[in-house]
Amino acid sequence: MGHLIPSSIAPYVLPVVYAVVIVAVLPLLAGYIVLLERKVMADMQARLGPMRVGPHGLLQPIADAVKLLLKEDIIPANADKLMFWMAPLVSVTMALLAYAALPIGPAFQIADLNVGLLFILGISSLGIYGIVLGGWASNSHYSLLGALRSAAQLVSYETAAGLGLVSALLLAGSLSMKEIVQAQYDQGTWFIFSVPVGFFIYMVGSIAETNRAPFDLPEAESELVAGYMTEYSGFRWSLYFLAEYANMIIVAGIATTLFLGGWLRPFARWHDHFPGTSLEFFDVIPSLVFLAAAAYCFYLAPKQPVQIQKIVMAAFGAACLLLAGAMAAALFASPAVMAGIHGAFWFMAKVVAYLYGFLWFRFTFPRYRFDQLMRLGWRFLIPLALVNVIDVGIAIILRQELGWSPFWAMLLMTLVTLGVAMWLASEGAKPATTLQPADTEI
Amino acid sequence: MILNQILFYFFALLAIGSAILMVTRRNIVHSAVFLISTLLATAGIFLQLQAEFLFVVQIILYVGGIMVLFVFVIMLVNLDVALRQIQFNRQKYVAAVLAVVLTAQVFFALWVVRGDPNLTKSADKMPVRNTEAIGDAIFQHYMLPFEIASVLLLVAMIGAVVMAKRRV
Amino acid sequence: MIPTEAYLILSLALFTIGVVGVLTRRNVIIVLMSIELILNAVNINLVAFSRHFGSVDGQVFAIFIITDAAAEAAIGLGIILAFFRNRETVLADEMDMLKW
Amino acid sequence: MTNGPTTEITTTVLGADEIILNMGPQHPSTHGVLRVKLKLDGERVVDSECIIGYLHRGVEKIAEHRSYQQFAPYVDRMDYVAAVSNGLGYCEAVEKLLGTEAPPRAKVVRTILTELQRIASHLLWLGTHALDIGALTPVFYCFREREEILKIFEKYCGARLTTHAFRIGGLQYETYDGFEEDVKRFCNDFEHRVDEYETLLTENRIWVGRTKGVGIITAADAIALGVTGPVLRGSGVKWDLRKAMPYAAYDQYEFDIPTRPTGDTYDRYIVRMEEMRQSRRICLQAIENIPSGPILGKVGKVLKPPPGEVYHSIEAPKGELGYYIVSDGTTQPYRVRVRPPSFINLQAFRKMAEGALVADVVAIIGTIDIVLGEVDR
Repeated sequence: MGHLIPSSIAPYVLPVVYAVVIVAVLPLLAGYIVLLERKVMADMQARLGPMRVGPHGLLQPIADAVKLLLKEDIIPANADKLMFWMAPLVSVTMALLAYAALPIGPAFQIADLNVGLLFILGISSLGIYGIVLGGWASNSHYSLLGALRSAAQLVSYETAAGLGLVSALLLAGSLSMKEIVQAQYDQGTWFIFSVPVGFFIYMVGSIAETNRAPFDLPEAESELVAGYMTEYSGFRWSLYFLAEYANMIIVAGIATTLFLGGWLRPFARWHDHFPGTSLEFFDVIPSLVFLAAAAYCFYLAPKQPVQIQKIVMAAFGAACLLLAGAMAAALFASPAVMAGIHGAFWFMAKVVAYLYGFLWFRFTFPRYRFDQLMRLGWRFLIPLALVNVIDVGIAIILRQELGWSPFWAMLLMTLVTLGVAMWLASEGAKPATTLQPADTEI
Repeated sequence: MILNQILFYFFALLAIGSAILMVTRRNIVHSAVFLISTLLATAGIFLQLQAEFLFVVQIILYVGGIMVLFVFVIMLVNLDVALRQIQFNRQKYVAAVLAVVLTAQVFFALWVVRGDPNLTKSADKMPVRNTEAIGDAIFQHYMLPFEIASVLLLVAMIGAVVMAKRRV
Repeated sequence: MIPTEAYLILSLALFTIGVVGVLTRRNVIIVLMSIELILNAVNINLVAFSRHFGSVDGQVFAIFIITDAAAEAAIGLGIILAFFRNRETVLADEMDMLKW
Repeated sequence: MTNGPTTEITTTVLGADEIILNMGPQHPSTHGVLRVKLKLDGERVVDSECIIGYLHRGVEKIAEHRSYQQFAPYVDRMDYVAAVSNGLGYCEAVEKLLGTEAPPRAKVVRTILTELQRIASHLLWLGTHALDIGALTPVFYCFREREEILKIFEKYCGARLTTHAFRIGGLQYETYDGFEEDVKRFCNDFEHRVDEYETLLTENRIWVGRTKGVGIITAADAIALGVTGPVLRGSGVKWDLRKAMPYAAYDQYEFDIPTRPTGDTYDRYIVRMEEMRQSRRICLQAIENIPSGPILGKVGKVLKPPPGEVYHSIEAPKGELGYYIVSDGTTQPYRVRVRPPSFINLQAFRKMAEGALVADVVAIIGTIDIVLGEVDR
């Protein structure tokens, strides 16, 4: 391929292809995450969920997309037209832009910046302008209040989440996403096991940042109708929706990269620690997963009531079979290709697992009140994150200067952090009983 | 490097255009949006100058932090009547004179040093790992200013809290 | 390679626009935003010279200036909020009392 | 949500003055067409006013132009989520006016159905209340069990919601075959189901944080405002008409009256959860021995009560439901006055909402458990 393309633009070809793929695939992916959410929700709530469009609702995302595109596009009479038009675009652009530095597998990354993590954090924090400006431009008090709440919440929890990430960064010693994953490979453990408290803080912070339940106050239906999206409809609304789900994937991607070992296979260095034994069957798992999915699809296909649904179900089965084949074929390809494809699989699997946690929280917990949310952020998470950073620093010193084994150093300091967490929680429980809400301004 | 030049002129024009719009818009929210656009363009300039860390700092701190604060306050104090008030005072001649003087001063400075080979050529020995270099500089040579800056921030934080609190 | 002069002229343009904004606008928030613009122009200079001399000192100072800008914005906006709460205005020339 | 809530903000958001915020009558969490006008200081409620009447249908006036039997279906439409209880109150009031009583078998069946209805009503309350506070899942669990109860109603009298299950003087229908088994099966399952809701909510930190200390009303205030039902019992007053002035067959069964001391939203939640358990207990006792015999006492086809007046009240799921009927000796009542529990309980809203946050208002509306059909009549 190299000689077909002038050398001056050759380095840009692959990133552009990746960018196009991401922009094209992401809306579909977001649609299927919505379907997953509805199916998981239905399962947790003792019902079936979408069943009508396609077998088991498998084509529901497409129907939803078509519906949203065809809906009437309403702009309120007194809205600020330009801002109203621009705000969802800002949201979705920033959400998509952040994918530029997110590595989905060792080979699949648009740009490996040496400040990659900061870039993702910075860009995705810009999405807030879409929310604030949209809420303001709608010229509705519910929208504006929702937008302001969103801004306050995002700014508060960004701090906590960022400090949660710092603890992993201390271990990794780099801001480049690739080097962070490499560091986890070299140290032989995912950082979730080294700094579990940091992971917990980031998880809570990321749920709050993406405005998901139990922190979904900006969209609190029972109080603010739909928050900043109240006046939006049709395509613009779907852009906000897309941005929200794209951001969820981003935060899941960050957590996966920093804490869950990125694209690394579970027990990636088993053979180093226990020479002679082998866990190579982990390499077969991707194929087996898709094979199982395909088998399930083929098993369900004849049971569908309508001919077309049988065909669609079988088609989904065939697609899974194809993926299983690809995964199996990758085993016999060159090591680079194999690492790329299987890396992407493990990465996506971890992202989905993380997102499943999001959904689980959403359907289990009631919603926080605004002052409780702020108190949790400022009085619990941020102090805890600071203590955690210091403790991880001490653990590193113990390891490097005093020659402790990483396991004992981390264990000791994690226990210290947990002790602080207990103390903070018991302190936090005191004012809550006397009902003295913080002096909230909005 | 043609790409480099395109990037520079694109970001420079974006910055200047947005800055002019920011100063002239009646609607304060539009002003804020154009200032954000200027700051983002500046961030682009930083990137083009290979100051990656500063590029990210500019986005996270300036655009994602300070400007969010601005927008927040604007929305809290945004009165509908404000739009109908006169937005400009009568100092435009002072401003024009000052602008001309400033411009003249810089061009004079440039004219004085014209032909100096030092100005046109530029060092290419920038450290490759920008973030690490800045970290070294801050925590080794500029430790005291760094600490002072953190005290400044603490003071600012306390001041802002006291100021924004309700009347006691 | 872009000459350093180009950055200086860009910085000058932003600085001048900022000065004009500070002098001509009545709204204190826009005055504050113009000051941010001025600080930003300074940052461009610092970073340009940092590249010019091949050292990161200029960038470090730019970071300090951003810190300063954050402090200034927090205090300035705090004052504006306090003022607005008392006088219901954000116009500079209506701030004509020494005490309220 | 095109017909969305409207807001009037009289001053600026940040002004030192108070804001008037108008919630409803179209608002996702006012449980119908309640309109609440809130005077806010920041997010704190300074004062509030409930504006009702959007669902007024003149039920009491209609009664004056219907015969006693004809009016019976109308009472189902007041508290439409607890139609059976409404019917019981009305039938017993008219029976008292006539000086008759329902036969023992009818009384027991009435008790069972009313207690099932209490469970159904509390389930609906729990689901929607949890939904208001942001818990998405309990509502589906609650509706699953409520569905079982509604199925029993449907099998018994053909209707699910506005059942018109009872007749003046007893029952219209004999219980269907398998009624006992259905009720027993439901009661046996239900024990674990209540535990299931409790695992989701009772010790959930967020739930406790959202409900503890919110919407407090003291026992003295509650009594002064005439509040009844779980709201009163949540404030520590042990008052239940089923024990205090037994009606139907309640004097035959053993059950406890749950109370809680502080009178906040959490206590009312605990009281209602416990009441569901007690209702189940009553059902289980009643279903064990339903006396045989007639189901309809001797009342004529045309009811002409002697001139006079009567007040009869029962413990409906939401509180004391009273009927005051004046007869002038004709076939139609001279005046019917209903004392709906939610209408009276709603008066406690202002007291509860004082000093609360806007987000708490939603919880407080939910915890009073109002049905606008009953408030507005």
